[in-house]
Order: sequence, then structure tokens, then C-alpha cells
Amino acid sequence: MSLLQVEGLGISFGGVKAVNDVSFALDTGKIVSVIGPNGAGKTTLFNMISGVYLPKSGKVRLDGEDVTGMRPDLLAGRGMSRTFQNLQIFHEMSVLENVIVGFHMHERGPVLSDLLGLPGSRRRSRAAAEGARVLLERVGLERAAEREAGALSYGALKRLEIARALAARPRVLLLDEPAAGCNAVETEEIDRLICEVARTGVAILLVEHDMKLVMRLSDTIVVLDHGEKIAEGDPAVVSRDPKVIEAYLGAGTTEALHAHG
Amino acid sequence: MSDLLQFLASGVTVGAVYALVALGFTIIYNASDVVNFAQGEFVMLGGMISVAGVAAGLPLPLAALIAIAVTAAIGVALNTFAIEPARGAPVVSLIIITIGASIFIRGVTQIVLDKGTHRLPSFSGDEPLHVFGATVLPQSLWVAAGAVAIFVALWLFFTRTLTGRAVLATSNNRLAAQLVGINTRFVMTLSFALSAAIGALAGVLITPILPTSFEVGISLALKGFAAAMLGGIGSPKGALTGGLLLGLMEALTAGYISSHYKDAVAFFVILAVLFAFPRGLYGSNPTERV
Amino acid sequence: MLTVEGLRSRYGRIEVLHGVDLFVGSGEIVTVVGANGAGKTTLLRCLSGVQPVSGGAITFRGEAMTSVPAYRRVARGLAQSPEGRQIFTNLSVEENLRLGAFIFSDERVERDMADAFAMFPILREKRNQFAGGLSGGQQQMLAIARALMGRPACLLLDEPSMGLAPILVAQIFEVVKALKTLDVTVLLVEQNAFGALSVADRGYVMETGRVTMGGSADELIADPRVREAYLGM
Amino acid sequence: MRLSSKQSTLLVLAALIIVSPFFFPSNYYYRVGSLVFVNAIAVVGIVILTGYAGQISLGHAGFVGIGGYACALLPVHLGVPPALAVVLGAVLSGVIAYGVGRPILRLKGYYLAVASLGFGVLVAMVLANEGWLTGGPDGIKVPDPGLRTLLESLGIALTNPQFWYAFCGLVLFVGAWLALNLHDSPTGRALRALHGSEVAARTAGVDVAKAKLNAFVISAVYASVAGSLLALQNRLITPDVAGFMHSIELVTMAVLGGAGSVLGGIFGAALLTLLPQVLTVLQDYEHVVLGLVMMLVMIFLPAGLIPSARRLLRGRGE
Amino acid sequence: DIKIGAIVSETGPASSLGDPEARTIRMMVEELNARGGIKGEKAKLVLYDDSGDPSKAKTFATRLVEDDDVVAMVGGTTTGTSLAILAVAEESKVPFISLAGAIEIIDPVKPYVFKTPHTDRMACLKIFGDMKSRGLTKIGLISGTDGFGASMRAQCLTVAKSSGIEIVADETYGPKDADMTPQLTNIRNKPGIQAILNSGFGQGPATITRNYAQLGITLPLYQSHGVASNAFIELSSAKNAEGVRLPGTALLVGELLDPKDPQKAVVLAYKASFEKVAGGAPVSTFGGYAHDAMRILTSAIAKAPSAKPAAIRDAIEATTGLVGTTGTYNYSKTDHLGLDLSAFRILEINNGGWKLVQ
Ligand SMILES: Nc1ncnc2c1ncn2[C@@H]1O[C@H](COP(=O)(O)OP(=O)(O)OP(=O)(O)O)[C@@H](O)[C@H]1O
Ligand SMILES: Nc1ncnc2c1ncn2[C@@H]1O[C@H](COP(=O)(O)OP(=O)(O)OP(=O)(O)O)[C@@H](O)[C@H]1O
Ligand SMILES: [Mg+2]
Ligand SMILES: [Mg+2]
Repeated sequence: MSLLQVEGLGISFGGVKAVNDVSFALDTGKIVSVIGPNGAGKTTLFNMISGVYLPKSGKVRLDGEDVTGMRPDLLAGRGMSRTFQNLQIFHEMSVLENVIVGFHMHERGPVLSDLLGLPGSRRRSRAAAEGARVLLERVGLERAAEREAGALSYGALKRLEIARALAARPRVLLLDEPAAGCNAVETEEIDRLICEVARTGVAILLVEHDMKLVMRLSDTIVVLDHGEKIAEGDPAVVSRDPKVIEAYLGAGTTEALHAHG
Repeated sequence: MSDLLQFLASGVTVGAVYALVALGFTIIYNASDVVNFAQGEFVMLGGMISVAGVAAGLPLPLAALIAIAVTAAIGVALNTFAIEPARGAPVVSLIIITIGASIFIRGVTQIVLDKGTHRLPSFSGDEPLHVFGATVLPQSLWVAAGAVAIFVALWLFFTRTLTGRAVLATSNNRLAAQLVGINTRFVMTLSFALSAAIGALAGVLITPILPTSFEVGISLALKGFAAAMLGGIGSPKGALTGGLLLGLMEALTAGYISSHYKDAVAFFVILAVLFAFPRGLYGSNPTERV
Repeated sequence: MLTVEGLRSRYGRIEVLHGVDLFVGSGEIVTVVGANGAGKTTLLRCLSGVQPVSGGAITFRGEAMTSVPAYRRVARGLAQSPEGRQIFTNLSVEENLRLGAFIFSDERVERDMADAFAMFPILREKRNQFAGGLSGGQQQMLAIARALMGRPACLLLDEPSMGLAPILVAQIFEVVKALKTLDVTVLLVEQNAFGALSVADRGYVMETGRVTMGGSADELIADPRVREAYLGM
Repeated sequence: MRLSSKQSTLLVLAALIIVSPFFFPSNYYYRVGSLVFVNAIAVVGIVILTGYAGQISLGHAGFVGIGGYACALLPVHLGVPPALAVVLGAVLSGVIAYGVGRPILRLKGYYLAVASLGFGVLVAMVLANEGWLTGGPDGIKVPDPGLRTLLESLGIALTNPQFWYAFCGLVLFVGAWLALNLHDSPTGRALRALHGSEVAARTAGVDVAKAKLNAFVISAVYASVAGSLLALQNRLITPDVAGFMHSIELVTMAVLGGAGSVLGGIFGAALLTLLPQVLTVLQDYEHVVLGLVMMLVMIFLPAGLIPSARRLLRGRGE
Repeated sequence: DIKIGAIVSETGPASSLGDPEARTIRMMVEELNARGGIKGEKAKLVLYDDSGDPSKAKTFATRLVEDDDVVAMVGGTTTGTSLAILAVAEESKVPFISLAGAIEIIDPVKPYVFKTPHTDRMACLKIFGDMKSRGLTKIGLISGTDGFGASMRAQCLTVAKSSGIEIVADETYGPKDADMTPQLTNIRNKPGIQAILNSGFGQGPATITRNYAQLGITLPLYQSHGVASNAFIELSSAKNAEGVRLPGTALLVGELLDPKDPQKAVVLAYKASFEKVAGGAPVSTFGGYAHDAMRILTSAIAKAPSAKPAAIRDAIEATTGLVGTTGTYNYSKTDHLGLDLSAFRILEINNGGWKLVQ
């Protein structure tokens, strides 16, 4: 059984089916990418899987357990973590604190102990802070740790979100366009980071429009168009699928991709 | 039957008062997300300045016009000297500025005008109209008509004019508004002028029913705020409905249940409505995507 | 057309632009590339007048812009599609576009809107939907279309290709090229440096608040430092 | 560094509480001081709710009222010692906050504000209307907790205002200490996170509804304790302590001082409590100046007294 | 100098009471000093506005006795503020003359606390007496929810039975409500109802009076002493207020008093000087309370062997036969109110003015 299984998931907004009957599976340590034109339903799919939206139909299974429509915080407790296409930053907190919040599941404790500042509470905070610094280093933001998060540039915020998502020590990690706003060199760093994370056994679901990144990283690619799955398979196959080329890649891109290898 | 009608008449009278105040909140809110706690003071100024004008021997319409103009100018001054300089401050800080402004305006009114309670003469006399055994004062009709007229004007403004759209755009995203060429400063000035003018007009209309004094603003603002939230803040339709509903609930409760708890019942209903409609009856509900 | 001299800007007490010099000739496409946090967005914000300038000068069509308020710059022909899209989420797609043409009230607005819909058909489909419900890429299209509604003489694009599907990225660069034929000057900030330099006439490289390199697009593409730092080659 | 900011806040606070009396020429100053502390206790609760968690309550005075009336009613009707009534009142407020908070905290922004306002109005109305129990609008007497006499028997003789100054100062210090502990604790961070982005906080594992409820209950307890202390030292409590105006006043204090900052809240409380006392010399112009000061503070220190001042100082250092 | 302290609610919900009180107190101190002060010493007034908040009132009371070193205090516009002040007065042994109605201020008697206004209970008794004399026994009660209205309501409910009055309707309204027709409709519908009594002050009673006319109710309408001022007639408009009765003090009917009435001179003098300084504001019963309190206080200070609080207290308690606007005060060890029912007069509004009923 796969770690994450999506079965016939669907939702509509005002009568328009944003996602319709989408199924796929994701295994430990694997990277599955979801691609598709703008408005295909990728983010919406993420929102359903992570419990932000309640699906109209279909099921999400985590480790075989039905977690459809479960609250995001409970899902987080079961090892699901994500980043957002529309950045969701705690603007008034420091960069470091943003990441510490990512550790919430591991650092939380009784309210009373936090109020009284008992040693246990302080210990948990300290441990989380240490972990957070390590993560900031991994995404290259260690120098910004004490800055107010709202003052970072766009690209830096994207990386901050990744660090925060990693802090939860997820089993399933959903990344929505992690490389948007990063140049080729910065994208390569993110590429490396994702690889490393996958290697530690985290299942990664990736939405990204940077095809080079997608092709290089993905074990499997799921292609959505108008909310429907139109193709699924390994990168080489999918990228040559005429339906995919027509709906998404465009002729030029495919050539470029294969030219670069 | 005639009792019910009387209660309804009372409810509409009071409701129209609340609606007039609630309508005043809409423009500034729509331009800046700020609930202007000085709105009640605008209403008070409308009444107090008219009273002063009439006492000085001016005919009522002229006194009313002057009151509206002066109040609008005060609204503009509030924006120019207090809100605009704090641009970029969090919304709560702006709200506190409006609270400060309301205390300030009250203080100045008490010095410049007086501390007394005053009434304006009714526009069309005090001879009650009889409708199926219920009685209505002509002034109630003036107030209700005023509320409806302002509602229509606001509704047209926000749905039919580009300036109205610009107001909405300014609060939705001030940066973007500037980038498309909207003079957001002017939009704010306009909003404060219009809100203040609406408040003052409300004050003129209601003072024959509800005597005015430098301190009436607070309780009016409180009820008007509740009404606006009940209807959904920012929506002219919501302000009108919310105001009328609140007034009717109070009157019917006083009539049929208990006058001791009429305000309590009104607030209970507000809570109940908000549980069903978390953004009021007509509040917009555009959720941000993530 | 657009000249920037010694431009300085700060957030609070922290200066992030330390004297930027660049110019954009009439009808040119000029691109600015740079790492995260280099100050590209800040530069464009200064040009549009939504970010206070603490030193230097901006001249646009021979006129000093530095103290002209933001909304007037739009009327002078300077429009921007900003970073993070900044659409009016509570208003409909059509209203967003109409506000893009806020300063105009002629019938050309309708034609421009038709053009915008032709460029991004999905927007026509969603014209009555509130813009906050659009997908990320759709919002990006809306932001670009809205900037074009302002009939700019000079268009400032902040990462227009961000979040767009490859097929649309190609289209955006086509649009940029097409604008040149319409005599619209473009200042393009892009992370997709390769794409941007391919359509641009000239380019600049920004590093931590300074322009460190400038030249024709071909020169920059060929420059080994640029290739290594921004093109990943 | 964070830790030192907490310690320095506590140090400043302790210094102010202890050193100020050396400059007090009369009991009146102790009285005003103790009122500052009482207000500050309630405001620290608002700081937790509004400053940390970003939830606006315009009904918190309702809890002040509950705490106050608990000290008036429990001793008379149930024979509870007044000092214990403070605790029972706080528990009661917490329980009521829990019950009220569950439904209303689903609302956001102004809608939450108006719902909480409704709660406050209801409390004030019950206190005013049920005269048989509460004494009605003119209020009710509160028994003496006898703590001062207790101290006296231990050889510490204080005047009434001195005693309440010391007692409220102590309670405020403890309250501030707790709130500061919370700020940098996992719970506090979760509150501040949901303030920034609820979805992100959720996906990070924060049970947002519960976190908000925690903040609401905690802040209600602060308000309740403040109400109890006010009632006990005034020996009298009236329904307007639970009124809308008082709720607004508390929020105003918090925002003026700097909503997210404990020290800010305390300074805000001090400012708005002291100002009317200072402004009495201006007679009729008192309100004009009060309004003006509020506006000026917010215009020039938009983040509130303490945070803005801190920002200015820090900026200079760099 | 002799320092006199005052704490009144010049602003806030009770400002329509507190404002004339403050004006009166200031005016009387000025007059006093113009006359050369007390025993050659100038009086110095320290007046604070508590805006109706008892906690503030307590703070100001503390300030007066601790910081300003006053020898006596007047004030306490509302019962709540009076209760707050009197605690300080008792503790620091500074005499205090309250301007509020509730009986608990002086009952039980507290050594340092006095008051000038009638109690609410007296107002109820006076009104009920007049009703009985007209054969009206089944009445409807409508009260404001503020302190004044609620406290008088409670007293009227208590003494109704013993006065032979049956209260068949009991409604309330908020002090700032715009319309009371539902409540009045319900009262009117009560079978056998003969009269309506409104306990309240401020603008509410005027609204009631207008709604009364609007509904065409013809039952006799009684108002409380809380509205005893010309402002009430103005706000309700003379036509609507015609025939309304209320228990008032001599103050409102100064001109109509029998020339032999000892109050006549006092009342007319106060009225004349108040109207001179008040810029058009008419005299009200509440200003009268303040006037009487100041008269009592200043004459006590004049009589006291020293300007020490305790001596002044004794002198106040010894006050007898002092004619004020409200009545003639006879304080004693057991009576710190010093008035009886005869001080109240039933007034009726007649042609836009006041008429003495008895
Ligand atoms: N809350 C909503 N209200 C209305 N429509 C919505 C909402 N959420 C999504 N949609 C619609 O559903 C469709 C799918 O949107 P989604 O954001 O999932 O696309 P996407 O594949 O992530 O696109 P992109 O690549 O541009 O980010 C879009 O057409 C969008 O307009
Ligand atoms: N609101 C702000 N307050 C303080 N500093 C800020 C703010 N916005 C940006 N900065 C800082 O200014 C510098 C330049 O940021 P800017 O957004 O202009 O970079 P950029 O080149 O556009 O980066 P990116 O490619 O990531 O978008 C960065 O160091 C950033 O941290
Ligand atoms: Mg998306
Ligand atoms: Mg940028």
C-alpha cells in the first residue's frame, strides 16, 4: 500500500468542476509531480489533500487510513506538511520564529506549563530553535534569522516556507511551485534540497512549472487539465505525450527540454 | 392587529435611525477597512450644528446645509490631519485614531456649542398620521425616506460608478490601486467627506425624533455599528437591512416579550445571525486563495 | 525614455538600493536580472512611485519623476505589473481590467479589454468571477493584462512569467516582443534570465542594491559570469 | 537575546512598581497607581488575545464585571471569603469564556468584535437589570477582604491605598511574567502564528480553534482578576465596569501601548489612566486634549508606544 | 484659604444632572468670595468631573482629601458616585454632602455624610399621594434603565402597596432610546389603567411625553422630579407636555409662591444668578441641590469654631431651619437628610409653564 493515496478526488466552485475524479498514489521516498496548465486544478488538489478544502467526492488515504476532509492540524500530526503558492508567512514574526512554528507538533505542550515557563516548556522551545537554525542554514537563510519575515524578498520567502514545512519532519511533503521566483542557479539549490529530502524517505508531491526541475526530479508525473487527469507516467513518456504537449508544454518547450537532456 | 402595526411603526422609526448611522460606516470602511468610531460624532455634529444654526435664526434647510457642509469639512480634516499622516499604520491603530477623534470632537463641541440637549422642530409638523389604528409621526417618514434615499445613492455609487469601484479597489489593495492610477489620497478624502456628510444628514433627520447633545454620538455609533455588522459591513444593502431589523427586533421585543431585555434580545439575534452568516446577511465572502 | 541616476531607497533605516544607474531607450526592451533580494522589485516600486526614494533621480520622457505621485505616473504612461500580482481580489476579473484603465473613459477601453481577452482567453471565461478565486497563473495573466489596460508608453514587468505554464511563458515573451512593434518600451525584471535576455535588447545585472553589469543582451548571455550566476550553465 | 528582553521587561516593571512610591507625596498617588495596575492587568489579557492572537474583543469588560460582582455576591450569598471570591470569579470567567468563546471565535475581525460586544452588553445589561441580585445600575457594596488587617497583625501597617498599590502591583507583576513566558513559548508562538496566517498555522499543526479559545479564556481570567481587584479596593462595584465603553477603553490602552507588547500594554494602561488625572487642570479642555493625545500617539508611533519606540532606538543603533 | 472639594458628573450619562450642579457650585464660590469669603478667608474650590464613574469618583475623593487637603466635599451626582465618595469621606473623616437621591447614602446615618436631595421614596410617596387624591389607583409604571430610573422604580414598587396604589404595568426603556410607543401601547392596553408614571431623567421622559401625544393617550401622566426643569417642556414641546404632573421643588415655581413663603426669596435669588452665568440654560432641581449643599456647607463653615473637617461636620449636623431651594433643612444626629415630604410640591405643566397644584 502506498503512503498517500488519492482516489477519485473532486470539487467544484460555483458549478465549475475545478478538480474531477483525480487518482494517484505516492510512495515513501518518491517524488510525484503534478503539472498542468494554469487553472488545471493543481493547487486545488493540494488544498483538498492537505485538508484546507473539503472534497466533494473521492478519498484521501494516508497510510491506508481515510483522512478525507480531516483538519489540517490533525493531518499535520499524521505527517503531512506543505508550502503555499500564495505565500502564507507570519509577517510580524522573525524568520527564525516562522520556522520554529513549523516545529509546533513537536514542541507543543500544556498551556499551563507554557504560561509558567516551566523548564519543560523552555526545553522544548530551545530544541525547536536549534532545529530551526539548522533548517535555515539548509535553505540559505541563516543570516536572516533574526529579521522580521515581512522584510524578506519574494524568493527568500519561498525558501522560508520550505524550511517551515520541513520543520514538521513530514512524511508527506506538498510543495506548490517552490522554485517560482528563483533564477536558474537558485532553482538548482532547491532541486538539490528536494532530492536530499526525498532521500531521507519523505514522500514529495510537487507542483512546478519549471519543466527542467520537474523532469529531473520526478519519479512519476501526473498531468491535469481542466481538473481531469490526462496523463500519468514517468517523465520521459509524459513529456512526449501529444496531449500534454498541446495542453501544457507547447512545442518549443519540449524541444528545449530534450535538447538540454 | 393595531398593536402589531404600532410596534412595526416604532421598529421602522428606530430602525431607520440605526440604518442611517450604519450607512455612514460603509464608505470609509469600503475605502480603508476602518470602522470609523467617530461616525456617531458626525451624526451628532449634524444635529448640534443645525440646532445652533436654527437658534441663530437661520431657516432650518439652510442650517441643515451648513451643518452638512461643516461636518463634511471636519471629516476631510480628520482624514487629512489624522488618518493620512498615519498611512501604513495597522488598521487597529487607525481605529484608535477614530476613537481619539470622537473624544476630541465631543470635547470641542461641548466647548464651542454647549452641553445641553436640543431638538429640532419636525419638518412636517407633529400631527400623527393614523394608519389602521397605528400612529406614525411624519418625521418618521422623513427618516425612513432619508435612509432609503441614501441607500439607493450609495448602491448606485458602488455598483455603477468607476469612482465607487475605485473606493473598493483602494481598500482591497492600496498598492495596486496606486499602480492603476487611482489617487488613493483623494479617494480617502472623498470617503471621509461623504461619510461625514451622510452622518450629518442623518443627524439633521433624526434630531426632531431623538434629541441631540454632545454625547449622543456614542450610543448611536454603537447601535449603528451593530446594525452594520448584522447586515454585513461594507454593504449598503446590509446597512439598511441591518438597521431596520435591529429596530424591528427591539420594538417587537419591547411590545411582545419584555422591554427590560429588548436590547438583549436584539444582541442575541445578532449573535444567532452571525453564526449562520459569519459575515452578516449581505457581507461579501471572498476567501483568499492559498 | 527612462533614466535612473544614483537611485537610493530604504525600508525604514535599512538602505537596499545604493545608487542605481540605468536607462531605457524609447522602444527598447531592457531586462534586469539579479539574485533574490538584489533589489529589483524595490527598483520597480521606486519607478512607479509607491516606494519612497531617498536619493538620486528618475527621469521619464524628459520629465523629472522623482516627486510625482504614483497615480500621476500612470497617466504619464508608466504602468507596472507588480510582483505578487496584487490584483483586486474582491472585485471581478472584468472590474480589475476596467480599473486598469481607470484613467481613461473612452470607448477604446472596450477594445483594449477585448484585446486582453484575446491574449488570455481564460480571463474572458472568468470575467465575472471574483479575481481572488483565480489560480495563481490566472492571476498573473490578469495582472499583466491590467497593466496593459493602462496603455503604457513604458511597461514595468516584475517577473511576469512567474507561475505561468511553459506554454504561456513562451507567450509572454512573445507579447513583450510584440509590444516593441507597438512602440511600447519595456523594463523587464525576470528570474527566467535566459528567456528575458532572448527577447531583450539590453540588460542589467543587479547585485545587492547596485547595478554591477550592463550591456546588450547578446553580450550578457555570452558573459561567463552571467552564465554561471544567473543562467545556471 | 529574546530571554533578556523578557528579563529586562520584568526588571523595568519591578523597578517602576517599587521605586515610584519614593516619589509619592500622598495616598492619592498610591490610589492612582493601583488603578493603573488594575487596568494594566486587564490590558495584559487583551495583549494576549489581541496582540498575540490577533482576535479583537469588544466585550472584555464583561469579564471585568463578572470578576467584580463575584467579589460582591459570593461572600454575601454563599459566605465565600472575598479573597477566595477572586479565584472563584476567575474560574467562573474562564468557564464562561470557554462557553462563549467556542461559538464566537469562529467569527473573524469586526464580526468577532461585534459578537463579543454583544456578550459584553448582555453581561452589563443583566448586572443593571437584575437589581434584586446585583443592586441595579447604582451598584452594590463589596465586603472587605481583610487582607490589610491581616498584614497589620503581622506588623506591617499600610494605609488602604498603599496596601492596594502593593497588592495590585504584585498581581500585575505575576500577570506580566506569565504573559511574557507565554510569548516565547510554543503556545504563544502558535497564537502569534495564527495571527499572521491561519492556514499556515493550521498546516503547521496548530489547532487554531483551540488556540484561540485558550487565548480567550486566559485573557478573560486576567480581566476577571482585574475586576475583582477593582471591586475589592473600591468596596463598591457598578455595572458600567462591564460596559461597552470600558471594553473600548481596555482595547485602546492595549493598542496605544502597542498591542503585541506586554510592557506596551502596561504603559498604555498607565497613559490612559494617568492622563485624565493630569488633565483635570485643563477643566473643560480635558477631553479635547485626551482625544488629541490618542491621535498623536497613533500617528507618530503607529505600532504603539513601546514597539515604535523600540523600533526607533534599534534603527538608530544600526 | 479654605479649600472646598467638589466631585460631580459634568460629562457622561448623568451630565444633565451634573452640569447644572457644577455651574452652581462654581458660581456660588465666586459669589461667596465676591462677598469677602467666609470669616474673612477666601474659599478655594477644587472641582473634578468623574464622568459618572464611581471608581473615578473614589480616586478624586482620595485626591481631594489626601492631596488637595480640602475641609469638606460636596458632589456625587449619582448614587453610585456618592457611595464611592462617602467611603473615602468616612475613612478620612472629611464631611461630605451628597447630591444624589438614594436613601442608603444616609441610612444608616454615617457621621460624615449628609445629603440635600429628597429621596426617591419621598418622590414616589408624593406622587402616589396626589394620585390618590384624584382617585387614581391603578397605574402603569415606565422607567429608564439608568441608575436614577431604576432606583426610583424600585422605591415606587416598594411603597406602592402601602400607598394604596396598584401597579399594573411595569415597563422600561433605555435612556437614549428614540421611541417608546411599544411600551406605552402595552401600558395603555392594560384593563382599568388610570394613570401612568415615568421615573427617569434626561431626554427619555421628553420622548415619552411626545409618544404619549402621538398615541393619543389621555390618561394623566406623571413624571419624576428628575425632569423638573424647563428643558423638559422645551424638548417635549409645550403642547405635548400640557397637564403633565410631577413632584418638584419650589425652584421651578418661584414666582408663583406665596410672598410669605420663606423659600420664595431664596429661590428667586438663585434663579436670577444662575441664569445670568448659565448662558441660557434654565435652572433645574439638580442645580438646586448643589445650591443647597453649598449653602449648608458655607454656613456651617462660618459657624464652626475652626475650619477643621471635624468642626465643620459638627456644624453641619447642627444645621436647623436653613431654607434652601429644595426645602428647609433640619439636620440632626439621626437625620442627615433633614427634609420632609412637605418640601416637595406637586407641579403641573400649564401653558408651557409651571403651575402649583396645591
Ligand atoms: N475558491 C475558489 N473560488 C472559485 N474558483 C476557484 C476557487 N479555487 C479554485 N478555483 C478555480 O479552480 C480552477 C483551478 O484552480 P487552481 O488554483 O487549482 O489551479 P492551478 O492548477 O493551481 O493553476 P496555477 O498553475 O495557475 O496555479 C481555476 O479555474 C480557479 O479559477
Ligand atoms: N518591506 C520590506 N521591509 C524591509 N526590507 C525589505 C522589504 N521588502 C524588501 N526588503 C529587503 O530589500 C531587499 C531587496 O528586496 P527586493 O524585493 O527588491 O528584491 P528582489 O531583487 O526583487 O528579490 P526577488 O528576486 O526575491 O524578488 C532585500 O534585502 C529585502 O530583504
Ligand atoms: Mg496553483
Ligand atoms: Mg522581486
